[in-house]
Amino acid sequence: MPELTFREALRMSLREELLANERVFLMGEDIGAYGGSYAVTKGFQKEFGPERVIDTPISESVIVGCGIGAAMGGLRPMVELMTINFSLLAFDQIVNNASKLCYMSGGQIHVPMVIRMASGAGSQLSSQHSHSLEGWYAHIPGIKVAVPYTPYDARGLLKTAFRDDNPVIFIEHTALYARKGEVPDEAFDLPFGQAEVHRKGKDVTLIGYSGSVYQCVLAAEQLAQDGIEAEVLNLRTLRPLDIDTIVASVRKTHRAVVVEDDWRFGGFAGEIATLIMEQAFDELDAPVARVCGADVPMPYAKQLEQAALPQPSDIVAVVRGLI
Amino acid sequence: MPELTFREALRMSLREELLANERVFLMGEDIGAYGGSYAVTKGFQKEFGPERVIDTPISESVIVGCGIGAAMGGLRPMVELMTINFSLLAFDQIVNNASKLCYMSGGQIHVPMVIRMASGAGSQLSSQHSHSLEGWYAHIPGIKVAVPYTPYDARGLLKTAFRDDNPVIFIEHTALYARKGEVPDEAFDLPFGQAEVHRKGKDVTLIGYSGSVYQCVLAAEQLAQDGIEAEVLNLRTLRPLDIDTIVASVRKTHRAVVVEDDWRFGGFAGEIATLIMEQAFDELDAPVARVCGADVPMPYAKQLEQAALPQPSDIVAVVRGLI
Amino acid sequence: MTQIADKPKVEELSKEQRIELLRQMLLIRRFEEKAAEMYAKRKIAGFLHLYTGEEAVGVGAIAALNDDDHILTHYRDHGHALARGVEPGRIMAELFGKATGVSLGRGGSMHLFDTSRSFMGGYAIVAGHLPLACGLALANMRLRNGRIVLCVFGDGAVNEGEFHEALNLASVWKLPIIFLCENNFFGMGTDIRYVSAVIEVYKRAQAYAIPAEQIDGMNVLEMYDATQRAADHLRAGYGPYFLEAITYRFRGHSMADPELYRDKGELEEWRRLDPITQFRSQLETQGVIDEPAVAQLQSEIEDVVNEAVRFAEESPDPQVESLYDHVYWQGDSHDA
Amino acid sequence: MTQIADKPKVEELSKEQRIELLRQMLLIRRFEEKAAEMYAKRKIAGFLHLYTGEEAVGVGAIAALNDDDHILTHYRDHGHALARGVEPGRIMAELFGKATGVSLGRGGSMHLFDTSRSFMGGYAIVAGHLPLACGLALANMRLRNGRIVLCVFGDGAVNEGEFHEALNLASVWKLPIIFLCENNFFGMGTDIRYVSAVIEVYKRAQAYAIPAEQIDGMNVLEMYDATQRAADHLRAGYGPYFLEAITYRFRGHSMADPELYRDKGELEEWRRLDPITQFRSQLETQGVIDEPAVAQLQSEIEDVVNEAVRFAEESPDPQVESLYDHVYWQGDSHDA
Ligand SMILES: Cc1ncc(C[n+]2csc(CCOP(=O)(O)OP(=O)(O)O)c2C)c(N)n1
Ligand SMILES: Cc1ncc(C[n+]2csc(CCOP(=O)(O)OP(=O)(O)O)c2C)c(N)n1
Ligand SMILES: [Mg+2]
Ligand SMILES: [Mg+2]
Repeated sequence: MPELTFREALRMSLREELLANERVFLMGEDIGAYGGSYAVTKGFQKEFGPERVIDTPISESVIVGCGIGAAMGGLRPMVELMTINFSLLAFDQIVNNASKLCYMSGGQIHVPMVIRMASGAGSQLSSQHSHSLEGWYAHIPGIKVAVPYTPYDARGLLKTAFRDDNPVIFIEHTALYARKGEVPDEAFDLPFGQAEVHRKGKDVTLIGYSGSVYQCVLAAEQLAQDGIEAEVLNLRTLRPLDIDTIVASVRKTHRAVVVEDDWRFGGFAGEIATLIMEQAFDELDAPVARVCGADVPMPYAKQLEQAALPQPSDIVAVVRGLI
Repeated sequence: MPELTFREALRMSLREELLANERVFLMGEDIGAYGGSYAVTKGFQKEFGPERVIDTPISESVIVGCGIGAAMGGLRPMVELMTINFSLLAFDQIVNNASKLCYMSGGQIHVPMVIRMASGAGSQLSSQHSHSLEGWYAHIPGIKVAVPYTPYDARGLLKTAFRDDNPVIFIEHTALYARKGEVPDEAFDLPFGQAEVHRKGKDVTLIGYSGSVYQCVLAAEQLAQDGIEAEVLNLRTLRPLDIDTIVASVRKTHRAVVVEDDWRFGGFAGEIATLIMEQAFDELDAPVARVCGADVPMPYAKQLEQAALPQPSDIVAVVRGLI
Repeated sequence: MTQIADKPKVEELSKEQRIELLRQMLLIRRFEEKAAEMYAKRKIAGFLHLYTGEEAVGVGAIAALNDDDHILTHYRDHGHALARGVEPGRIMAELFGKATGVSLGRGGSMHLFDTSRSFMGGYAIVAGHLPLACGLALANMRLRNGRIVLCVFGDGAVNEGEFHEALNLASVWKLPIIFLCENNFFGMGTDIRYVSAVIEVYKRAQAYAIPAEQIDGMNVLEMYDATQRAADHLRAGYGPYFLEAITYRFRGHSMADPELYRDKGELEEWRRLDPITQFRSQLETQGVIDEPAVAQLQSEIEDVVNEAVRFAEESPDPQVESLYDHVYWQGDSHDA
Repeated sequence: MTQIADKPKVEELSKEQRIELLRQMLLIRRFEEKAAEMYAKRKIAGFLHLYTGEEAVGVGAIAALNDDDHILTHYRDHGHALARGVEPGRIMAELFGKATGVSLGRGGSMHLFDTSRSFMGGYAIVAGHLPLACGLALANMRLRNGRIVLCVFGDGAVNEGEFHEALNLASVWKLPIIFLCENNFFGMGTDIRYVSAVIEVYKRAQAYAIPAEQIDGMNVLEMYDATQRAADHLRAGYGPYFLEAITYRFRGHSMADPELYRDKGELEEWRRLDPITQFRSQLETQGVIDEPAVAQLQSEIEDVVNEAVRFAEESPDPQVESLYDHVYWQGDSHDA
């Protein structure tokens, strides 16, 4: 299989959708002339024209609301919100309209749209530009949340997002765009709600999604050196969440660590830990542990930012504590 | 002690603050001429004048942002957002400015403000008007979240909120406004981060906050009839959270149920459950259980709405399952 | 209900067509009086916002549109739904929270939907539906289906950020939307003069280079005429149009409103301009209709409303088992 | 740095005062060239947005204010901070992420704060600081301290809902705020013509009944003059004032910008209008300053900038133990 970057994998799937379905269009800030702040849509406006790849004003709320309305009207919009930080300005549209229209209309209306946004910290963008809030989106009934880790995930999950007839929040961790991985040329869908066992192991289950899977992988490699075989799960979607794969792994390892970039207190890691307790309490040899971001606004200084983010060494230390 | 309603208790504390500190002012939609959508500020504009009790345009983002700026400038604003549903439109101001200014300015700026909002469902207001999202606010570093249950809580926690030099989200469950309870005339502060053991018991710990404490109390009464003594905890604040009181109770009862109106999946109940597991794993005879709102946009029809909300009978059934 | 065909110019409206406008206003008035009655009897719960006094705005505007033009409105939506021809029985059933309601009892008064009539819903977040109107209009443009969008909101919505974002986008992209502001001078209990920098709402459209007019919202024919003018502008591809309808609500903001904020005198002034009495006497003096004919109309409407209540009463409650239905889409995909 | 005293009318600016304006522009230019150099050397990370080409806007505007007037600006904030007199060393240290930075290394380039100089910060959410300006102005009004607020933002911020909400509120409450829009025709890579319904930004202020003017942002004296006019208007209690400064950024949006969206020709056109060369030659022809004096000024600035870098270099990193400091306020309460 050819090697592609996460970015290239996204581009491949987006191009296919634009080519295959004329009702698909892209809109967002700087996705056209500028090429996308993370260059995901670079060249698309030239190729597909300004009616298919639309630059918008800096108006997050109407960008998302307009996407919802366009979906109601028969199109299939892909809205890019640049980053999850700015999505807070469109939060009302996502929570009160996108997620509720199907239900409150008694099933008359549906909102087939994909909302892409870059997420995560690590490049010293300071507090207003370093959020990892996908857990908030996962909390909303009526929404689905995809959190790809590999380029393969990116390609497959994005295709599935375009097949879905509900609003899908599609999270792209900025640290992943340049990472490479094998991706088949031919199109394929990756089902939502199916986690990947990214690395097999028997001693402990490390649960990550999006960027945090990488921290799990690095930790697993360190642990392997002391003969501890960690199983690494890549969740792929948070809503729906594949709790079965998680529980199956925990039944085998009897220990679990959830790793998340987001603030620890009140974060999504708590949901995963609780579900494991609810469904596999008697299988647990130790409480499910969490390695999460520090409960602080993200600082700019490198040392502080790194200290605020979950590190492989933190995971290793926690695992040692469990075993 | 005199009996007051939750609403009267709030009014008493608000009046005291307006009288005691001329830097205190109230602003929000319809808090003046209209008297407040839940009549909490009724008559205040007449008494204190339109400069102290200010009617605002329907512009949630600037209402909160203006409050933040006023706090930066040396005043002590109390912003009323009418309901938590509309606070989503001010979400960016709360997340990106109110909670971060102290940190990102290196401790130069502080934001002493109180943001009051009605919360909760139960009166058939349908999906856009029935949120219980205090868990989201509790997730934000730099913010504090008060969730009074009794009129006594309302009076004391609101005073403390006005003593605090950080942004405080003050949650008022609409089902509580008319409920009565004993409240001392003289002013007093209720410390943040100290839960109340609302009812003593030894067999199971029922954990609630704001409106859900009432469901716990009703369940405890039913359980008492079969000789099950439930301890009921009233958290009073979610951030800071009094985990010590929770754990102390669980060490005694060895069983816990967290009750929350909000959607179950990814809700704050998961944080509480996880903290209990992390800090009292060996004390647990059963997994911590959750009784929460159904994962659906709130429907209008009475039967559906009631089915979507945690009921005392649900709590009772879950407790029976634990024992 | 008889739909007004091929939208003649206002001066060419036939006798029947003008009587139909009166009928719609009478129906809305009576339907809501009954709804208020049912609310008092606790048959209806939640919020109930009546359109009483503002009937001419929705009736005149919607009559000037084609049946497949999209309508989006706010929570004060009974009048717009009835004017668009949504079945009174299914609306009343929705207010009763019954399974037969237009939104299957999930939406209630604030969230009436009937997509079969291109009635795209009532929304309860002030100004939250304006962005949706942009999207629907964009879809109509791309699909070249000739449909336009009527987006109705109040004077209070004008100060929300989404109003600004939506009008700017609509103008830049020349989206076929009629922005119809129902200016009744109050947002809940707040007087527009205390919260709006420019109280002549239509002037705000200048900031977006959107043509705008102020109309007498108590005059159904003026509403019809202006809306037709706006619709022609849109259909010619010139982009959005802004209408400010001056009107007044005769009842409280919702059933809960103590109405401490406005004096009864002002209310009485406006009652003299009741859009129904005005239009009725106009038709009478023009000899289009007479006393008995009106009585006849009213008794027909009485039957329709009573039938609506009966239908609602006798309809089944939603099944609790259906709680999780429609959180996610269960139907077919609309692309392909 | 010598502060311009008691703000004379522009035509009465002394020789020294005019030279000071030139000095500030030269300092900003040189400081940022150095910052770009340090960014290339990875001494500075994150986003770095340079003000190069726009110096006259901030320098002219801020010189017309009193030292205790509040300033709020966007992430492109080095120029405003330097013009307000924030220490170059502590700014550079902030860019380096050092413990001695103005924001203790927590904010970085986009979040410079120096409350001791009423510099209330750089903000990175477009238009997110406009509501804060309303609050600061409200506080100043209530405390009757005579201070006004300068709120700086770009042309891209104009389409955000918060722009609308803030201008409406400021107008209704007559808040003493100068809204200064730095119109450089681009929001990142997006040309204002494609996203703004009305591209003469100052005209948008009409919708809020706020007096507004468009100024040549490449002319420091015009900026000074207009800002003084605006400040007088505010201090007289007439409420907010809106200034649109026409300017251009000579560099990319940030260091990461490939600049695919604008042609070099346009850029060259604007470079001819470089605010520094313009003002410098003006002062030279007026005989206010000559070649050697400028050289002298530049070498002094070179020293200041090098000293700033040295200070930043030699300053300690923030202690990791301090990670949780300042999440909540640790100082005294400001009421009582
Ligand atoms: C975003 C938001 N803020 C506040 C409210 C509460 N609210 C409901 S209706 C209303 C007044 C709206 O007034 P207007 O737009 O003039 O419509 P009218 O009721 O007069 O028809 C308010 C403040 C809301 N529903 N949504
Ligand atoms: C709410 C929000 N949306 C998007 C962005 C990303 N962004 C950063 S700067 C910028 C362009 C702003 O342009 P303008 O206001 O004209 O300021 P300029 O950079 O030209 O000085 C954008 C879109 C952001 N920071 N905040
Ligand atoms: Mg109104
Ligand atoms: Mg710009």
